[in-house]
Amino acid sequence: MGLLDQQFADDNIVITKVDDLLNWARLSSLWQVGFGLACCAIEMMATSASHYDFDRFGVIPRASPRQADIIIISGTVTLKMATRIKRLYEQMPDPKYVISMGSCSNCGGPYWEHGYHVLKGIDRVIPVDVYVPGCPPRPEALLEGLLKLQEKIRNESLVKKDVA
Amino acid sequence: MSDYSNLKTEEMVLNMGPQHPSTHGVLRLEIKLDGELIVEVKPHVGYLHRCFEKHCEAMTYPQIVPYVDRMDYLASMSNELGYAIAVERLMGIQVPERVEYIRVIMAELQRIASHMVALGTYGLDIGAFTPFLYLFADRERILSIFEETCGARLLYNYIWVGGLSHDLHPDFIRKAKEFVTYFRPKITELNNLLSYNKIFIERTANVGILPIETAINYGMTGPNLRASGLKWDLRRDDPYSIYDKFEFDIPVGKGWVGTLGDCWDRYFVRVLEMEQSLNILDQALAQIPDGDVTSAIPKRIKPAERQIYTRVENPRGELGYFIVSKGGLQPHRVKVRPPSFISLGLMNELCKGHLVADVIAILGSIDIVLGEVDR
Amino acid sequence: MKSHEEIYNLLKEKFGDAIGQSITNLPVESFIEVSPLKIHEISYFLRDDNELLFDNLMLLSGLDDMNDKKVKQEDGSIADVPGTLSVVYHIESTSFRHKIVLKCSCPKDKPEVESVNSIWRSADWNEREAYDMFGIIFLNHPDLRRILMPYDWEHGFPLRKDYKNPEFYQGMKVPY
Amino acid sequence: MIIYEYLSELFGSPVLASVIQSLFPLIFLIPFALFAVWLERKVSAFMQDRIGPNRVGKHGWLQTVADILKLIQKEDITAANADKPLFNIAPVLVFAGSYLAFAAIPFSSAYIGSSIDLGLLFIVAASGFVVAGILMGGWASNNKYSLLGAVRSAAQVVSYEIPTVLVILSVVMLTGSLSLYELSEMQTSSIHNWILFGGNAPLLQKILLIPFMFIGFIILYISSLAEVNRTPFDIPEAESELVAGFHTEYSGMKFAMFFLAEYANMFAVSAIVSAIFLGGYQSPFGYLGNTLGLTWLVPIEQFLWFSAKGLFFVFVQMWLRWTLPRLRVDQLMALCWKYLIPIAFVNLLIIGLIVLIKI
Repeated sequence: MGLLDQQFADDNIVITKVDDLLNWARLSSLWQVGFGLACCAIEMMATSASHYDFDRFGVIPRASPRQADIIIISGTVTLKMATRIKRLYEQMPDPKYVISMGSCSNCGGPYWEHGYHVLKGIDRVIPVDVYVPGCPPRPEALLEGLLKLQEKIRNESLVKKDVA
Repeated sequence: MSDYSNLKTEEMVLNMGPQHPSTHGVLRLEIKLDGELIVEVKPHVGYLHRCFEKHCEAMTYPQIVPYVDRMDYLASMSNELGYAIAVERLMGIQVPERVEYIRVIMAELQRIASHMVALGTYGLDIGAFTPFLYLFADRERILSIFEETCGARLLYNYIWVGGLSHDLHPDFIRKAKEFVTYFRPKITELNNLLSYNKIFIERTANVGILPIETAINYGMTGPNLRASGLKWDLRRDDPYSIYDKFEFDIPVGKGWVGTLGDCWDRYFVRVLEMEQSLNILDQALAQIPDGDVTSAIPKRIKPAERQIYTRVENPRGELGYFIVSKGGLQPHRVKVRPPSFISLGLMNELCKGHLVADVIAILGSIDIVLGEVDR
Repeated sequence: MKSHEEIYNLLKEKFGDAIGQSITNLPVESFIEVSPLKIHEISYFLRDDNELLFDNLMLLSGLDDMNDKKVKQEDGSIADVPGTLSVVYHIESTSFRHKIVLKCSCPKDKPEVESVNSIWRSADWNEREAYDMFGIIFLNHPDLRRILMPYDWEHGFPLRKDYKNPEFYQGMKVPY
Repeated sequence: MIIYEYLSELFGSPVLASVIQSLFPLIFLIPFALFAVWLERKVSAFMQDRIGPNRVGKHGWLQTVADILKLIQKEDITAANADKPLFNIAPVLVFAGSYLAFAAIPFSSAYIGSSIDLGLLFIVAASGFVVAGILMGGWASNNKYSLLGAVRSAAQVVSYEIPTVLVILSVVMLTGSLSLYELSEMQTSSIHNWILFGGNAPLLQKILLIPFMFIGFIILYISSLAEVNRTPFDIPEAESELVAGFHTEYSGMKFAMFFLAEYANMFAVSAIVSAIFLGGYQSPFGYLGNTLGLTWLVPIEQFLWFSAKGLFFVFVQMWLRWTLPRLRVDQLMALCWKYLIPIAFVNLLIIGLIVLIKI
């Protein structure tokens, strides 16, 4: 989360307005790490390609994780890769978001039983914001996942919430 | 003149991947550099090892088909075709003619779709962004044709052992014909936009030259081998399905703009192959007979104790299945010969003495799919 | 173009005992059994003989024969006799268009096979994979490391039939 | 010019006037950079059969605003092994370098940051600042991709400055002035007075000059592309090879500085090209203000003309970027040293001769 997030104790009109502005900026400019794992990566590429055009939502692929806001785990995560993904995630600057795309990264997918080298769900390694089901999910499904993420960001606040 | 030969320099190790924009997936290349010159390239694979072969040993024969899809995810149909043929030969099943035709049509459409991705991403590697998107937009057309019949965009589970999961959609033939007429001029457009671009030729001609002896010794197959000048296509040289019924050319590299077997040759052979696939599609779509597509699917697949190696021409080369049966419902062992895996082993040989930028050009030109390399 | 029998006879003549049986009773694919420590020499002959010219190693695959036996010994106890691991070579000639299948088996407790890397370079990664999956040691291989599994994988060779998956790897839970 | 005099009269102090005047380009630059980034995305989208950003504002025109607002919020990461002071200075230096160039660019006859006589030389020198910044950033990041990108960039910019200077020299021989203001004033009244068409030389000389001026113009434009690291010369940040080149390790606002500097630079070189060859702020057809008798309108028209010319070249840069592949580093150097520099030299000689003959 960002520097200011949940740093304010009480709610007021200024904060709410600033909230709205900052959230709007965050959700309209989600730059993605240009990073594909497996089959889903092809669908992710198709989503950024002309037909579905991810750029409409302000999503552009950045090659360097330092300049990205969102990482789409698009495919099977293996044990060998999991440590690298974790590192990649740690290299991204806050606030950062994760979309887990496809059954494999949700829970191991078709490899859940005999996959001796498959991590059964990326959420064992990094926190996930939105899960997109499917094997592979259609581009429309990924777009829906993105909209869900935007919805989530829209409700973020600078105000510290009472846990009680 | 001063002598710089005994000047002390240090080699630098550059680590490319597993997250890198142009390693085509999760490949890691450990590149030893002298300045920008490459001393050694060590590919590290296995970041996508999904235990395909272990799964095969635990699944029954029909259950393996979806896993086969996910191996070379850019050419699922071709993978399924190879697997189906392997098991059919193991069992001695004859499939109806309509099934054979549909399989060939699917495989050739898939070959075009796969080459589109290969060529598009190759342009991307060289720095041309736009051809990639044009090709992807055209690829959507093939995918929607597939989708109408199979219900999936990428991984189809359509070609089953002994037949197909179901018959074609009534619109399929018309749409496929439309696509063939639509796509022919697009190849010329691609050539004008990318293939004959001066900068593109500069970048790819005379880079990563692969002599034919090396290519055979390293087990290169498919377009990569043909670009080096050997007319070797399993559709001709080890015929399967009904490819002997069709007229088509086998394009081979000629060193059009540089040396025989350079990156541009490998690129251009793929372009020409798309044209040939269109020719096959033309003929197959015109001749396709009526019939039942599910009649030959066996109730239970339980081959006797035997083994078989069959191979088909995948978009990326020779895709082989080595199946050992011990007489059970599950295979004892399925070993795949993935063309990309073998091609990738050649990286070091091809890259030595080139510049960093050429690694990308070479890697793109041998066209690998990591799902298949690691399985 | 030579048939399976002709090649078998040629090999038998040249190498004698190193060549085992020719298994042809299988209806689909025949193969020749060869000695694992002679495979390099045999391959060399196969590739460079003017009448054979097997220049393309299509596939090199490891195989767990799953023939572990439990043998009842004289004192009544049951002893495990470890089975064999095999390496199967599918070779073809691009000029003569003939193919041959070789198979060499080695015992599980000493799985050593000669490397053919210097003959067909495509064997390099295939042999590494066979080592990775089955633990077959290829003698004289220049760089025999794991290839698909992580380099620090210490839990055995996954495609062996008796492989057990570990609970954790680097703090990550492996089973579902 | 007029603005400066007005300001110093208003505040009674030339120092204060200078300070205020120096902020003017910033007022132009930041909206321009925001607009250019949006334009780039829209242009690329239309070239690629896409729509481009369209969720924020009409046609997504707020997209870059959102981007910048987001980048401000981002965590500022400095890698553990980075050289921190250098790492922090680099983006500022790069931005300052590209901003510095704006000091000598005449936006209109009423406004030029500093109408020094050595304007052209100053701009060439100022672009060296950018190289220093890039090299610093690349080195300080302690990342191999950054280092490679920075070294490539330094080699590239230094090499391509030679043909640039040679072309500028040939223009200077014709005009006898290094001041961009004077250069622009010389190309006044109509299109045939543009230096591209031989400036205000006598007719016969002019006809002789035109082909060589065109060669000079093309060389200058190519080198200007290389100096701002745009495709096909974008090897310092070649995405498919070097991840993001020298700014691989930069995040948040520091990255935004590089981003802004890139687009500012794009405009700067386009402005210089148009000032040298295409009449700068001069209108090709004469001014509406003069016809209507409203003299205050003229500088504004000039400013619009200047922006339009600059934007046109910026658009061409984008057009090239989304059409062409990129060169390799050695080919880039070969292009410069083997083709551009010799041609520029010969061109310089011929133009010199033509000017000397004085037909």
